[in-house]
Amino acid sequence: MINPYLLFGLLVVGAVGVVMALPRRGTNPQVLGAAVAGLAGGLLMLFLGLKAGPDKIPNLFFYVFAAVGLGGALRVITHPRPVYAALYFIMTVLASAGLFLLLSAEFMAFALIIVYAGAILITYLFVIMLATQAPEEGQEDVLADYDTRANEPVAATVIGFVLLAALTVMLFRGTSALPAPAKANPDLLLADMPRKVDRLLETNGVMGPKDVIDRTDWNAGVVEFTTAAGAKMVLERSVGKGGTLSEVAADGTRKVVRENAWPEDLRVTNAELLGFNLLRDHPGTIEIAGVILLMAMLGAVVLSRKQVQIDEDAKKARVTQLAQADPSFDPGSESPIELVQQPASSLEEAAR
Amino acid sequence: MELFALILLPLVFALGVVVLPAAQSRVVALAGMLLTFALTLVIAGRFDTADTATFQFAKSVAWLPQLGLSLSVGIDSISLLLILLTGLLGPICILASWTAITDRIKTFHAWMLVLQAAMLGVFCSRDLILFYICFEFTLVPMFILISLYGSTNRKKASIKFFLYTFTGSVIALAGLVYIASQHAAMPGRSWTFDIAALASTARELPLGTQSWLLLAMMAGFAVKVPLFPVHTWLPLAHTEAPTAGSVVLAGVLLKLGTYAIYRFVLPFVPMAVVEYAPFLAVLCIIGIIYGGLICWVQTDIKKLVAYSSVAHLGFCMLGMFALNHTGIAGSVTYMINHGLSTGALFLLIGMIYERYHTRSMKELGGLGAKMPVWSTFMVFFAMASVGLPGLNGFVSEFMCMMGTFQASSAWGSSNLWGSLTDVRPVGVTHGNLGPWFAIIAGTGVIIAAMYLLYMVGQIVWGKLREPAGHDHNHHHEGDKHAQGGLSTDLNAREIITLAPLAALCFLLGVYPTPMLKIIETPVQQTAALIEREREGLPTRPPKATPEGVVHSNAAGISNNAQEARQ
Amino acid sequence: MNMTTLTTGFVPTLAQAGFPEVMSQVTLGHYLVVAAIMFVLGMIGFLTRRNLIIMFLCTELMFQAAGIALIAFGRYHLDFSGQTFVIFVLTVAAAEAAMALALIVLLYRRKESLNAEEWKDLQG
Amino acid sequence: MTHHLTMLETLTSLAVAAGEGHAGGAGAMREAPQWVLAIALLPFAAFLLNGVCAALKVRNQFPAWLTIGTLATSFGLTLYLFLNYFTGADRAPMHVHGFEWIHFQWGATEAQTFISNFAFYIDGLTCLWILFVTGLATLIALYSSEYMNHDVGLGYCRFFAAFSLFVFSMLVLVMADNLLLMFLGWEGVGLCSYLLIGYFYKKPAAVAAAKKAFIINRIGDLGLLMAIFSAYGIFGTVEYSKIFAMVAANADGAGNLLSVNTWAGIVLPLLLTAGAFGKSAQLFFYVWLPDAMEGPTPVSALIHAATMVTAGVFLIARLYPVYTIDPALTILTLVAWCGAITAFWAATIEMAIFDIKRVMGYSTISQLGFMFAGLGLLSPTGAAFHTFTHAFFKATLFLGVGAVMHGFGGQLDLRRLSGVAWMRGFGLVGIAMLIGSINLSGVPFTAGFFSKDMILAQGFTTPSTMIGGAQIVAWILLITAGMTAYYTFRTFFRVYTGPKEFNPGDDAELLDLGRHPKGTNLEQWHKEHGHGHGHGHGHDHSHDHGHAHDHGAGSVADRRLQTRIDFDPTTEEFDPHPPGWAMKAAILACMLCSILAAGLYFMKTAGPGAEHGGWVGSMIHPSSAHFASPEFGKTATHMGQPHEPAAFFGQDAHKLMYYVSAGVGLIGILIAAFLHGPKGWQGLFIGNRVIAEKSRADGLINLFGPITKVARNKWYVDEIYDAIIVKPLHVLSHIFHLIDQYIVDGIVNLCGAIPRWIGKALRPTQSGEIHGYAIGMAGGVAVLLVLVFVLTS
Repeated sequence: MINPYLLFGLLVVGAVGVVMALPRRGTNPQVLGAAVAGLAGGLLMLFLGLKAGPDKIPNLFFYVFAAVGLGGALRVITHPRPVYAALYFIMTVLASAGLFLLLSAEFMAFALIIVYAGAILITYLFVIMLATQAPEEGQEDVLADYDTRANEPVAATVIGFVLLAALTVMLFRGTSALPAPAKANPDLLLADMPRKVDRLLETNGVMGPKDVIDRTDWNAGVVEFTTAAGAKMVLERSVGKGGTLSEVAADGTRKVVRENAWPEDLRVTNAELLGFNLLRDHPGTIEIAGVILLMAMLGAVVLSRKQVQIDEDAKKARVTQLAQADPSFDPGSESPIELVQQPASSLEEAAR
Repeated sequence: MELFALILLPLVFALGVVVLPAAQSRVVALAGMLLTFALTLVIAGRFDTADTATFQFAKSVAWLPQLGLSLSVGIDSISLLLILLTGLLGPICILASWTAITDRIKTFHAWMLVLQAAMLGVFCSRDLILFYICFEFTLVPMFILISLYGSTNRKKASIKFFLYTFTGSVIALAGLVYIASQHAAMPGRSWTFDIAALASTARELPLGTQSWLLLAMMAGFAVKVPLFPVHTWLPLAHTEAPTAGSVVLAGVLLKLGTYAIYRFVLPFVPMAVVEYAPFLAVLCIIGIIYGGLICWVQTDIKKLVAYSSVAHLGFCMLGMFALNHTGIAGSVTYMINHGLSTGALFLLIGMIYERYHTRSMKELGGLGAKMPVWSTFMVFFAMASVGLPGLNGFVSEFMCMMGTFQASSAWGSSNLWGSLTDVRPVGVTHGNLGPWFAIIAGTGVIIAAMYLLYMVGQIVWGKLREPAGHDHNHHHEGDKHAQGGLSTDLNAREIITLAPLAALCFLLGVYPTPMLKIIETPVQQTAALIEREREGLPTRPPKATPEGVVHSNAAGISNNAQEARQ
Repeated sequence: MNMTTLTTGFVPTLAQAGFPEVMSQVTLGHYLVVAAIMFVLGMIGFLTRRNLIIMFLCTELMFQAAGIALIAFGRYHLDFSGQTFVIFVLTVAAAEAAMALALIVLLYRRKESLNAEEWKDLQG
Repeated sequence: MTHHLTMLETLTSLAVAAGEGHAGGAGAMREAPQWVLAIALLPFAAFLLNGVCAALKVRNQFPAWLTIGTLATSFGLTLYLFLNYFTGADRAPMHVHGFEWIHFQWGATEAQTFISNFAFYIDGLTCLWILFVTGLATLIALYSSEYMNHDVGLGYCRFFAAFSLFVFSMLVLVMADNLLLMFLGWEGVGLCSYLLIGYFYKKPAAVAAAKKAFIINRIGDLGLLMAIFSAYGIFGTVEYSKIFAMVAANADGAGNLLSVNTWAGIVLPLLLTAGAFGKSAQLFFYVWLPDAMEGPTPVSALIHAATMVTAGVFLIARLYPVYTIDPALTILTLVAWCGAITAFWAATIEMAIFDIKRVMGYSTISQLGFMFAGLGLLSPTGAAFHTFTHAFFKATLFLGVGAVMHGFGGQLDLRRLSGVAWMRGFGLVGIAMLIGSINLSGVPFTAGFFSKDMILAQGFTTPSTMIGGAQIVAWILLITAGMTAYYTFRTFFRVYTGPKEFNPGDDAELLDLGRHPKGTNLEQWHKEHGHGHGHGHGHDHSHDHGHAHDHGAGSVADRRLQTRIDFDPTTEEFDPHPPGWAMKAAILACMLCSILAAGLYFMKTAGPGAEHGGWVGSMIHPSSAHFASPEFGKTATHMGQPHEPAAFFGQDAHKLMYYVSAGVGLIGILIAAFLHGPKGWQGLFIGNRVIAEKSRADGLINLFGPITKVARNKWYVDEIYDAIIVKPLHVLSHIFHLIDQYIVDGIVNLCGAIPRWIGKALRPTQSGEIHGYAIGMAGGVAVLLVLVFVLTS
């Protein structure tokens, strides 16, 4: 879509920015790197938008969410402190949820926020806290060595951006070759939801509680029903704005009873479509997902119950540490058993 | 059905060994082996000797019909002989390990039974894949027998044995499957692994293809035999294997290779065999002389006998590649005879090893005075191995060499038979070998005498030498306990293990005619088949593309065309 | 609530309740670029960071990217299987989080460190 | 069988139609009664029963009597066979069928069969052989029953089992009706020879000698085996009767002319000759026979003098028709020359050595040379006659020597013994030795004289056009005859006559004569065998009853050793141990036979051929040995025909040869008497020896200098073989072993090692650092994608 040389140039700049942003000892131009990377990303988006033209340019919110999401992602991978990384990740998740909304995936958007931001990330935070040494009183909070140094930043970034270059070029090429989607009528699905139809028609006063639906044609948007009194009624969406409700005489002539009678809700929502897709079209998926979750739960229980023998090295380190802290500490008196930590029952709950 | 029963019976008993307590393993395994042997005898008894070339007791159960796989069994007289040999050696092996195997008894006996089943399966199968599965499956039990029950260097030996033979057979499988694919590609034919069907397909292939197939198959089977340059796993495996393992290895497992060559190489790629017979024969002869001379400088008895197998199997293969009836029949009888005599030699060595825990001829010698019964058997089997007329080894060795001697097309020409002889002498066949091959191979007979008498001279004759710490004055009391109550000379159990072999060695030496008669028809057919191909050979290159292949190509093109239209 | 505005103009509206309209290939490309960048960032993070927890966060990041791409494609094709797949991904991510975090806690108890390089002995 | 017979008949009729001058061999066959099989099978039964005895640990002389009885029955049957079937006018070969041994059909046509039955073909030649084989075997079994007494309960059963097996094999060898069955007997006698030479298996020398005998025999056997293959290739059969018929018809199985076929005319007999020379210790194959003297003396007498070693002679005589295929008689010429050279060669060695048993051994080689020369000089009758007489007189000599060994504690050095014949109980031995010696020397009117004379005379009468240099061969033989007389009587005069003197203890001097086996360490040899065993016959002498040196403890062997070590000839008294009745009876019988054999020369029987060669001639004439092919028959009028008296110094060679050979023999004896004879009449009044050790010959030894030493060491042939064949082969074997370990197996290991090296090279990538793996994976994906990108754009 955009000139490949421009694209590659931007990617190189972005890569330089990411390398700079990654944590390292000594002079740490993280901010500058982030700025460079952000600049590259922004320019890329700009060029993309410009190239797209006014009729195909995405919603404005797309840019907002993309910027927030990618910025958060960059921070996740560059922030030396795990807690902050996790919090930035929540930001990314929220931004993704926004993108999902833009993509008409409301259910997924909220599910993402609830499951990811609500449950998984909280578990992460718990674990981060469990697995981080609390700073001693009066001591400076010292970052662990492994958090302050990135591992092979240049190689990883180069590989990543080569991959990115290949991906973007290919997706530009691929998207333009995609076949145009065939739009189906989602309302056909209403045939599978007779009770929803009944309910909606009744609550909107189109049908009485004793009325019986005779025939529906969701393709054409026609509902025929017989009232308790025995009159034949026809509800047609296709005729007039908002649909008309007519009474059909015995000779076939119709008399409009009510304009604008088609209930606003008498259509299929995205969530319903998703539900049908999930449960009717892919029932195996949900089974497999269930099994996976069950196994994960069992696994987490088993793992966290495991008695762990602390390494000899770690034990020594712990003993010397304790001895330094407490001069009365006798290495012989303390049973090594105590060094073995009890299973963390909180983990299991967190896993659920 | 009998043959399926034959294959399953040892497996059932193997299961029994696994389930029952270890104390009963030996008895159960022995019972299983004896029953299997009895069943082989029953089958032999019901075998129609008037029709030895047909595969009798044939039974085929569809397995994966889509791929043309079937559990297809059937035996001709050659399979029958080898089945009998396998059946006989089974109980002997169990008896031979009666006191030698003391720990992990269950494992040992269960695997012995599984091995028995696999070996019987090889000889019974008429389906290529069933054959191959059984052929390869013999490796697993053998690997376990060597690596768990072998002597000091067992790990290396077992791994080498396994990898070496396995690598070879995978190449052979590739060749065989290629034939099957060629078969499937022919018009009107579908995938099948029926050996007879594949044989006729393979024979239609051009010489060049056949040569490659020969190479592939020999890569697998020659390693198993083992032929000269690919023999080095054998001495190692033999030396390290437990007695029963050595016996089975020498007695039956090596025969899998020769049997496969008889079953596959000769009828599948006759043109290529005819073409390369001299080359293969030279390898055999090198094996005979080279293996024999190496035997001569061994100090380890077991290694000596192991290398002697290289030399002996060289004779066996030489006869096979003579490609005439005499040679092939000699080769088939050699399989049986070598199994009996060399198996017995390994048993004898095992008995010594059990008593003295050494195999070195430097430490051990002059046992003639101390163990007269053992020594008698030793001399007897050594002589059978040397090929003394009147014992079994001679018949087959003689036939192999005579087949080689006969197999010379040059015999009708002036350079060999005198300038004026224009009609071929009566006693010769077509072939590319001839007297020189026989004479040079014949030096192997002398070398065999040299090394076997050297061995006998070292351990049977001479002054008594026993390993240090084996004080023979106090031997009787002191060692009773240490050696599980083994007597100085052989005990009744050991004599029982040896006696049937000795009796057969003698019987097959004195009266081999029934055995020769029973294998006559199938071997004649094989020889005639090769003869037909040989006659076709000179005119072969012009029609290098046989009709079948042409058809298949044409069919392939039309298929493509059809697809294109669709 | 006008569905056409979403794709035709630079209009600051969020999603709509009704069944979506057809999306252009160019718009799809935008989403995919974002997904690709996020994926690569996650990958770079996985490759460069030594902290086991951050490495796992990075894998989650890659999951996110995959999810965006899937949903975008589903949106383009007007097929909800994309979302179904994201549900599956979400499930796997949750399961993975449970297992992986339990393992991380175990590992941390052994070595008192979250450094992935401490565990190179696991190579076997 | 009917089928075979019809085929035979066809071939025979073919032969009759084509053949003129066809004397015998393929004439009409007689069917022999089935009991003839028992002649060979009885000894086999004895073998099995002896095996049972061994298994039952029989501790008495039962095995011996069992063997003697069986062999005597066998001899009786043979005699019956001879009297009933080979005394009349019909001397056609007999045939008896046992069972099918090796049978197979190797081609589609009926003719493409291989048939080798356990069946016997008995003609005069066979009959002659089985007569002396069974007869001598019975006598020697009787002798052994006493001789081997010291091993009762130990190796007694083993000895007689092997002995019986030997007789069986020998009978199969001579009676077989086809080449392959003959080969069974051929190898069988080799095996028994191996077992019996190595009878004293604790003695390294015996074991080595046994091994050597077997292996050298095997070299010849290979030739024989190849000959069988060739014969089958040419004739399409291995059965004698068919082969003879085809040779008679001068056509091979396919109808090709035989006489122009070089393979049939030259190669086949050459291969046969190789087999014959191996078994009969001719030419360069002879080395095993002297060493074979390590066996017990009865074995030497039976196997290594009378029977087994004559198998080669038998082979050539049996297949004489094959030798006559070639009109030029190339191979027979070769046989004649080789025989003569061997005879002379062995005689030179004999004159130098001091070991009386080995003198006999070499003399056997020498006499076998005479027999081969006889065959080569176209006198199979002479060869057969000499074989026959030699069997008896050499057996007599050996048994005599055995009695001496038995009596004098294994003493064999002729410088340590003197006047044995005058000692108490040894009188018969002395007479027997005298009879044997005059036979061997060819003193007129002895059997040996006539048989040797037959060969010599034939040598001078055979035209050089047929056998190239026949006269030179005859001259060599004549000289050898003189030498034979000398060395025979040298032994006789030294050992049996003169002052009574004996020295049972050996010193180590003999060891220097090269008597220790090849390949053993001399030091160790001394240690193991002590003084008393130094000469290598320690076990033979040593049964201890009647000796005062029984220490009563340990095994017999130990006792023996004690005896020898403790015995000091200067201070202790030694009782010579005279032979008992059984040994005496056997010696007496052999002696009588060798005297009576002379009469056979004059015996005229009904059959043809008796005019030349007497009884033996009448046996040989109708047999295959006297066969003449049509081509050959035209020129060889002397075979069975009254021939032109050939000139020998202008006289009839046959008549003159009586005198010449008698003269040469007598001169030899006189020289022996002069050099070695004792003073007085015992030394024919020309000797002057007074003690055992010194004689006039000592001076002669100095005169000849190194030649005697070299001759005494058998011309170092063993050493030469060792240096040019055994050692290099051994080195080669070691090299092969190294090649196998390091090159052949090395390549295999290399193939196994390459993946390992690659793995080692790649190992750092598997550091266990997850980042490494992840980078690798991501990089791989990136590279793949770029590749796809590049390839698709």
